[in-house]
Amino acid sequence: MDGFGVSLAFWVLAAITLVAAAGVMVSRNLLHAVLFLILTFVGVAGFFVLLSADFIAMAQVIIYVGAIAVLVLFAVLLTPRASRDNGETRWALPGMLLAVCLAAIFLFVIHDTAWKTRDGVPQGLSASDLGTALLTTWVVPFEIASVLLTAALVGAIMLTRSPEEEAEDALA
Amino acid sequence: MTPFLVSDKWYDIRDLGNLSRALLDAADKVLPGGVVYVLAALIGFVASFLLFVLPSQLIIGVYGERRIIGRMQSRLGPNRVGPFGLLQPIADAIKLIQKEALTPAQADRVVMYIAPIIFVMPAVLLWAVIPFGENMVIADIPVSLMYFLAVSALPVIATFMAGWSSNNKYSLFGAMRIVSMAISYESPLVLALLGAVVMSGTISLSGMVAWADQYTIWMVFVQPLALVIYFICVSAELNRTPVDIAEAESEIVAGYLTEYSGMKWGLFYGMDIGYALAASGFAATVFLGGWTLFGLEKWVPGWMIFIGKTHLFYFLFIWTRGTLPRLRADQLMAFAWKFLLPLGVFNLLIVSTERMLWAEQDYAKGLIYVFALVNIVLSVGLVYAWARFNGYRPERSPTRPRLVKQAGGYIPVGERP
Amino acid sequence: MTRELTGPEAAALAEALVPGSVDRTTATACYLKPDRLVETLRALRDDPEANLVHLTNLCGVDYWDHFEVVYHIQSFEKNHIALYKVEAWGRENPEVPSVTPVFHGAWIQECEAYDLLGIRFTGHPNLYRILLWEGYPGWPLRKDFLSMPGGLQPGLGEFAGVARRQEPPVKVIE
Amino acid sequence: MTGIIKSEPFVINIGPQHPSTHGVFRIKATVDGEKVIDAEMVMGYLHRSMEKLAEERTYTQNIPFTDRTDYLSSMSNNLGYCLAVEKLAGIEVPPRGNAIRVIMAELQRLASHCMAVGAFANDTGAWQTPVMWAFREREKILDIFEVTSGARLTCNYMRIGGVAFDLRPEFEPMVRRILRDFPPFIDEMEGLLSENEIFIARTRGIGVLTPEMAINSSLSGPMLRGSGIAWDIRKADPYCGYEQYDFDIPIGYNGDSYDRFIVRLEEMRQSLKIIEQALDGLPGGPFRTEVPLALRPPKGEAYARIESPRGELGYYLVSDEGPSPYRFHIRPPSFINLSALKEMTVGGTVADAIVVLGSIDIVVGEIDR
Repeated sequence: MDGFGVSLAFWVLAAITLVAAAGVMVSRNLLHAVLFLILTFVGVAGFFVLLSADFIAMAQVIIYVGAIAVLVLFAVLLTPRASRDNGETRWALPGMLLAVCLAAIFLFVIHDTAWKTRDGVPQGLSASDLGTALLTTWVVPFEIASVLLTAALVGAIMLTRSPEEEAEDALA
Repeated sequence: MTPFLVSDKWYDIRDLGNLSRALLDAADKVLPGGVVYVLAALIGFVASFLLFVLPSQLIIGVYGERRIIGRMQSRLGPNRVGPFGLLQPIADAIKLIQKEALTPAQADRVVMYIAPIIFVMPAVLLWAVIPFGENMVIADIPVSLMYFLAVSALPVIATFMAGWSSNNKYSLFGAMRIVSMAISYESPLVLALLGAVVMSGTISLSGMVAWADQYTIWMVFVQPLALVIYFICVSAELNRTPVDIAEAESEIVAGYLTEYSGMKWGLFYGMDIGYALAASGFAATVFLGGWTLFGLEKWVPGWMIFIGKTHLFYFLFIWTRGTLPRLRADQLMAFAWKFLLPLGVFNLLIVSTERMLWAEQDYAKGLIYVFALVNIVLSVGLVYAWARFNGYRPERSPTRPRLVKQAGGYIPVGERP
Repeated sequence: MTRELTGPEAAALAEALVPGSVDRTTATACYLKPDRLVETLRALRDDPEANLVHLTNLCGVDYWDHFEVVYHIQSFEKNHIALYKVEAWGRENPEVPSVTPVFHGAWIQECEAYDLLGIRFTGHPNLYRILLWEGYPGWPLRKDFLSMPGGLQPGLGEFAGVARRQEPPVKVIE
Repeated sequence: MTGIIKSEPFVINIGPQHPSTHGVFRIKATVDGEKVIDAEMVMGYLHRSMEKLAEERTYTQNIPFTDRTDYLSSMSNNLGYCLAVEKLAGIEVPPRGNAIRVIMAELQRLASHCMAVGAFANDTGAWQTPVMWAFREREKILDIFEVTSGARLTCNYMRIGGVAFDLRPEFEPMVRRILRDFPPFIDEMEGLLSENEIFIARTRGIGVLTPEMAINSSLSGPMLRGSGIAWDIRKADPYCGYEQYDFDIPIGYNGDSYDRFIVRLEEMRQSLKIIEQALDGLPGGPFRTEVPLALRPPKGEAYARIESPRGELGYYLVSDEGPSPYRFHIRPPSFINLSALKEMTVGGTVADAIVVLGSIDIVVGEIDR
């Protein structure tokens, strides 16, 4: 996975992702922000493909673009006056300052740490050994994560149960 | 994978992959460094699009669907334009192109313009991973099944964009419905395909085709329930008739497509059928054993067998569209969460136990047929038991009214008139 | 065959249930007093003997000096149909009590009568012009609505072409 | 969804131009999410004020008006009006005229119910297939009308005192072909829809009408019979010699949209029985008593009614001895059947409101007159 084509692809993808991320911040319309967010997810998936970790790239697209983005869209549907122009808020200036400080910290950290770079072509992570790793060495965190997710799912359903559904169940 | 084909010569039409490889090798000697990749992608795209997507999708799909549904409704269907009406899709396309594409005043112009593009792009991307023959596949990536699921998530977002941006109450209804349906039908779809993956052991489509050929059995016999769930979920994702609530003509005029006209609408309409064909191509590869037909593919070219199976599956979509009425939105959600999801989980349970047993017998060839029979019986039993557990009794109410001789007042149900 | 109750029979039924409700009777119809109308119809509906439960037809008629609202009410068990009428004098603001509390189906027919003839139904839950729009000038079905220039009156003379030219006759229809 | 999440209701127009309002008829539905909270009807787009026009024309000139009120069953409208005038003027109709009138009215019921059943299936989403089958059969009936009366939709075939022209020789074989082709079509339609799980899920228990509410809202026709009330004017108050024919009244069980659908299907079978009996015993002799063109009925009033495909179609005529009726009032079944629409749709979803409207089977020409 090296050569001219790959590095060209990397820079194009990097540009798209950064522009989309900026778009999420800058856009005045909530829906545009969400669409830019989806574009960033796809960009990140592109990076995984470049690292030839194709299972994770596909998982990224399915989970983030397929499920989480759709849920965010649902949330957008329910926020009143979602597509009004919410540009001129009093928090613009402090927000900008905070962003600059954070950017400075990140740049410093990135510059300062000594990244362990591996030479040669990064060998791909095939799905089968990912599966065996998940279910042999990392089985405990995997199970805990799934339990946590189901708890969250049940909690969400309990939260949004409307009064009449509760009344209905009380009767049954 | 045992070599199927007798000869690998470039003139062997049974597998056009050899032809393209010969072309690429010749070009590689001549052209500089990485350009061959671009050429390979180009050939792949042109070949797949021109040879398979365009004829099977536009001509057979649009024309075939309208003709077959016409015959179902005892009318002829398009037969005026060109011989037997074959040029009808092209006539439609030209008509739509020269039609004016309106954009409502308060509509979100940019998002409304991009929506059809986002809707069309995945339709062509889907064909990249589907194997038409031994090495006739553009991108034979090891995760092609997941690639298919990933790419089929994009049209949901495109339809939402179309629905939300056209600033019309009916479109908002359509957008709300498509989003809620996509979420509830995504999980049973993945579970159904997981059943197939567990049984065949790979998540690459060509791997599944090889498995089907190696054990000379189609996945549909081993996994009947998975195919049924897949069919229902895919017709939900694609808005096909028993589940086409996103653009339900009789309720919300045309759902998210209300404000679209001209070629923008044309793109949505054409690619709807494109997705249906891609989904049936995918089902043909996973469940009906792709381009292999128990050894017949040595004589008949593989990709012809594959197109036959795709249109066999596509006929199912046309058939349901021609006959079934439409379910209500909340009934659909309940059906997905309360019926399809648990069935998917049970199916997965059964399949993984069978896989364990099969592994102990180190994948004996005969055992798979036993599993097939067991699975068919189990599936029917499972569906019936879960429906009864869910409190569903088959409708025993009378389908004929009571007949009365004398005119009079109200006659309660029990009483004889 | 559906037995059509004659005027006196219908009046007898109404008088038996609500004394003093009948204004006068003719050969085919029975005129009720407007103020006792709702009470009488409710009694007729609930009485098992009369059993007039189904308000089939409700329409208004314009007789130049007064308006008439016609109620055809029938019974399914007894298979008979009765004809009751109520008069509303005066052309500017004819008032008739609404029977919607007794027969739910009356609301739509009363809206139509109000819309086309201008008969106001007091006690109607939601009286609005159902067929025409609110700003429509006048009431179309009234006899003097289409008063053409030169005093011509709508309606035919001897033959189709000849327009009738006469003053509005004061006629009392028996 | 109304629990934590605050979603404010908004008004949606199931508007005059809508694929399933069977014409220019509008429901202003206030909707919270998918649930309908309030439904208000807006009508009058097709109001031609026929009752005013009728006062300007002679009794015979009014017959073409009645074709245009319920344009899906023009024969029944003509029949209702002619019966009212005959009752007002005391005119006798010869037996052959009565028999032809019965055959024509029942053929018109078949054609109208084809339209109703097909459009109702289309409202539940069965994409045009039942409608196309129904129209294919309806064409055969319209051909018969064209042969006998000269027009397919607005036939203007009945006259005061009988029918306009006598039956032509090819009438009989065409009707025999109908009697042969229709039963398999009705069974086919029943096979496709009545036992269809999705159709049952969409129509069973939707738009339920209790018998008390049905009677109190002065409904008529399949709406009454769907709720189990055995009321059919052809049996209760026979006109045109209906008492000679043996047929049944189909009545439903719990008054929902499904019951009204199966009642209409059964009514089509009963109409076939009537047509067969009427055709076999078709008497000879004159088909019309001569009536002067400028008929002047005696002073008085008359209310006559028939069982049209949509319900009780009545004509209330007041005469002042003039050549034109003093008051001409039509009792429109579709218009009055809508009085219970609000109670039936509130509480369901938008999709249910469409199915309920389809089960009421309205014709906008008759609503707005």
